[in-house]
Amino acid sequence: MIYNIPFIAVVVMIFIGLYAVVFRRNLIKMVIGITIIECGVNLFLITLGYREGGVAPIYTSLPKGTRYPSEMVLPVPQALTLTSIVIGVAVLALMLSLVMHIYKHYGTLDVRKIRRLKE
Amino acid sequence: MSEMSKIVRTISNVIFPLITIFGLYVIAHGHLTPGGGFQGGAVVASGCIMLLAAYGSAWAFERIKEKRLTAFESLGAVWFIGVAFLGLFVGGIFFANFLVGLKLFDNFTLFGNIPVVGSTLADINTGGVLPLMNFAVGLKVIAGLFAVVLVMAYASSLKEWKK
Amino acid sequence: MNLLDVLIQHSPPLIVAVPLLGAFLTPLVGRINEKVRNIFALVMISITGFFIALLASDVFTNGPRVYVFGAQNLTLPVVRVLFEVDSLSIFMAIVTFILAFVALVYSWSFMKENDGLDKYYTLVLLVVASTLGMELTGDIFNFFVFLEISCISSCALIAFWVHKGESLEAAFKYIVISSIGALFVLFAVGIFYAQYNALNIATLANVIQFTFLDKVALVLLVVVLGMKAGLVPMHMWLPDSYGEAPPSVTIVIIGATQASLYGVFRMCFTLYSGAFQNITISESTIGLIIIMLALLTILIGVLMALIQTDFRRLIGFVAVAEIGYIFLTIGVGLVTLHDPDMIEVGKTAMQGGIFHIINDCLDVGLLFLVAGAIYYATRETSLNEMSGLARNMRCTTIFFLIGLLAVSGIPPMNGFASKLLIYQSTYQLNPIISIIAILASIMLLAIFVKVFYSAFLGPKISKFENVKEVSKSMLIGMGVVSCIIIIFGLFPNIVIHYLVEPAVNALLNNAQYISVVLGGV
Amino acid sequence: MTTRHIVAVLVFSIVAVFFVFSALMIHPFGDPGSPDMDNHIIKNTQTEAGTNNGVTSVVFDYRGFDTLGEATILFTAVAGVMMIFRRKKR
Repeated sequence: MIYNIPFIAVVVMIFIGLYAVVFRRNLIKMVIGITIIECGVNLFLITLGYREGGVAPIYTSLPKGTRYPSEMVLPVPQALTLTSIVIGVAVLALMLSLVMHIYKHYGTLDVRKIRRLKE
Repeated sequence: MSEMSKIVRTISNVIFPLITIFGLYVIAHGHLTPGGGFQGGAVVASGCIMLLAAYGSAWAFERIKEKRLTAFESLGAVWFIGVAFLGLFVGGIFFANFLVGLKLFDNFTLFGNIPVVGSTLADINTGGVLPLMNFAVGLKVIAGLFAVVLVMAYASSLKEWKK
Repeated sequence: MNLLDVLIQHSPPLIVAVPLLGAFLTPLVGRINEKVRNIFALVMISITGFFIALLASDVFTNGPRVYVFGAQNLTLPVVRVLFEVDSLSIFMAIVTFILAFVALVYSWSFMKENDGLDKYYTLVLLVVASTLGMELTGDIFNFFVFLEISCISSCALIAFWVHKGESLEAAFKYIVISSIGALFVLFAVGIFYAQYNALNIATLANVIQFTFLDKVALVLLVVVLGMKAGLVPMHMWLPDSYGEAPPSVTIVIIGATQASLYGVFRMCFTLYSGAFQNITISESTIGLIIIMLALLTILIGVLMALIQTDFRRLIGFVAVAEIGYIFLTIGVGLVTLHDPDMIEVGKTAMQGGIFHIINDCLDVGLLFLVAGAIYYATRETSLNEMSGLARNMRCTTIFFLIGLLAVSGIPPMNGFASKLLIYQSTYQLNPIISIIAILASIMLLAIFVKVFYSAFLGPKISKFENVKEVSKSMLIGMGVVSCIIIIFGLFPNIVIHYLVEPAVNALLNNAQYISVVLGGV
Repeated sequence: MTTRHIVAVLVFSIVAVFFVFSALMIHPFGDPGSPDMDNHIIKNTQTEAGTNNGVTSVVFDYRGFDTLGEATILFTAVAGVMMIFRRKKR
């Protein structure tokens, strides 16, 4: 149980992000919230792949006496995280450019003042 | 974004080549050391963005247009998918790593050496199509990230945005 | 091995790679000439359609087909990404192809006056490629990647008319909801990876055990994919984005939405099939919850459509209601399929649901195209302002009538055939469900008759004196969809026998899906 | 605090409890058991992909198609941003 603290940290990060998205009224803060959720999920993937005392799965100048595969961390979660990070950057770029345009149109970043599409 | 002070501009001039070289190293050694196309590309792109921040967006926009950058990005993407298609035509399957162990002429291999199993020293002539894909992705990331930031910076400095 | 075999063998990756290549090349081709670019996009989609047809002819006769990326042979454990194409996947691919083709033909003259069309065609091709990828993939992380591509490119397309504040708002809403949703899909993928150390759907389906973590993952997947498809209570983005996107794009985004629905089908009936095996009718909580939500979706969609004054938002809410019918069949399937007495009911429901996917796409798509045509001719979207359009736009009126009859399930059209199957199966489960469904359908008819009367009939207005019929490419686009609707309506038996039944059988034959990959291991 | 807020907080905490429980039920941190897929990759990366770097071999070889999707996402985002910031033709 005590060893699962990293996973608890993941959940905490996801919910901090969700809090920002649900309860904050500022568009930029919502974007920050989404980024925090994404960081939480990335952290989740990385922590899944950790093997105690493991080194990176790279054979170039491996420390002497390393047994593989039992002393290397798992490579797949790292690759998934890499993909997920790039996706996060792409989403962030698009969201920020939308926020810039919304600010140009409405002159405010407050969600309550922007909403035109109701019902 | 307007121009920053002379100190900032000079220092960014000095650091920019170092950042670029480091980023290109990360791209080129992606198949040997931690790193790869995305990471190295992000390093080089952030170097470019540093110049943009130091000199202001108008300066940068005079020298490079975002259209050229997007063309480079398209080129990177086509290169990447082209390598995948080459796998189909040469190796017989989509995304095949057809260069591993492939002897082109007498003994010349293009990234085709197979490393000795176990801990080895770095041999840059390994990895098959992986280095080619790293280059493609690196080109893509440099052009793409820089283009995004360039366009955003330029748009926010236009008069119509300031009310 | 002749050429045709080779082409069929390599068509799964090419179906995705060809539109991707087209998307990457469009900015470069667009520098030459506008006309060349439009033709280029159409050619790319047509090549994709050719490969889809080839693969369909093979899959419908010889069963599922696996394509491993980067290796000739499949090795165990499955480490590589692979595409697994069964009849359901290829059925969805056909739907996507029809929608994409119509959208590109329709865009030719509809989008002519806009600028930034290079990016427009790029993004349309990207939506199509990602939708096809979601439908063909056999790898759950790959599914997530394509889900993200489809959400980013759809979001950019929704914001295409950047000078309108509403479309920016709709796009922002869409990307917030769908990116959070996609992150939770990634979380579910992480849960699977943590437990079984596999990312392949067939491998996972073979070993899944329905532990607590699996239940959490199932809820996450169904909630997120339901949200992407427009299930109440997470439906609010759908009418906004359907209503504010350019109508030529809406029809492509409908395809992406249906791919999320396909995801729900795949997750519930393939991935979790082994886990659901021992659950009896009283215990299948998730099925009952889905039925409840589906009924709510139908009712809220119809009731909200009643009070709309904007034409395209109205159709958006109708689309929500139509999605409800498909979710209803998913719920009925989950409740009944593992009960030996009720299995026939479940099969009928699934047939209705899968047939309704294609009908929903075509009907709602046709209505959006008509709304787009009216917008093109009059620059008007509010129903209160329209009147007497039938005099000047005869063809459009006919297409609207066809769409109206089809969407409300009136006999000669295709909507009737699938809705009848849905009514039949739900009646056997519980008559109240089918009564609600029928009532909602009648209300849909009432709504559209009202729209037809106020917009197309009614007195002439001087403002619309000079309104002309829309140009040829738009008429061709609408005509193609109407033809398919009428053909499907006249010969539903043939469609069900040759397209729908294989898809349903492939979906329910879980063992085959697994054994094609794992080879009887 | 309106009723809407209270409902939101309630839903929020229920979902949070489920997430915390699932975090506790995942295998202990640092002990993924015997991961067949990853061990296969670590053993075969030098012979099959011909590279020393296990992560790169996953990114570009074993799961290369995902990376194509990822590159596509970046392309899509850039195309989208360019489209949103497009300027009118003169």
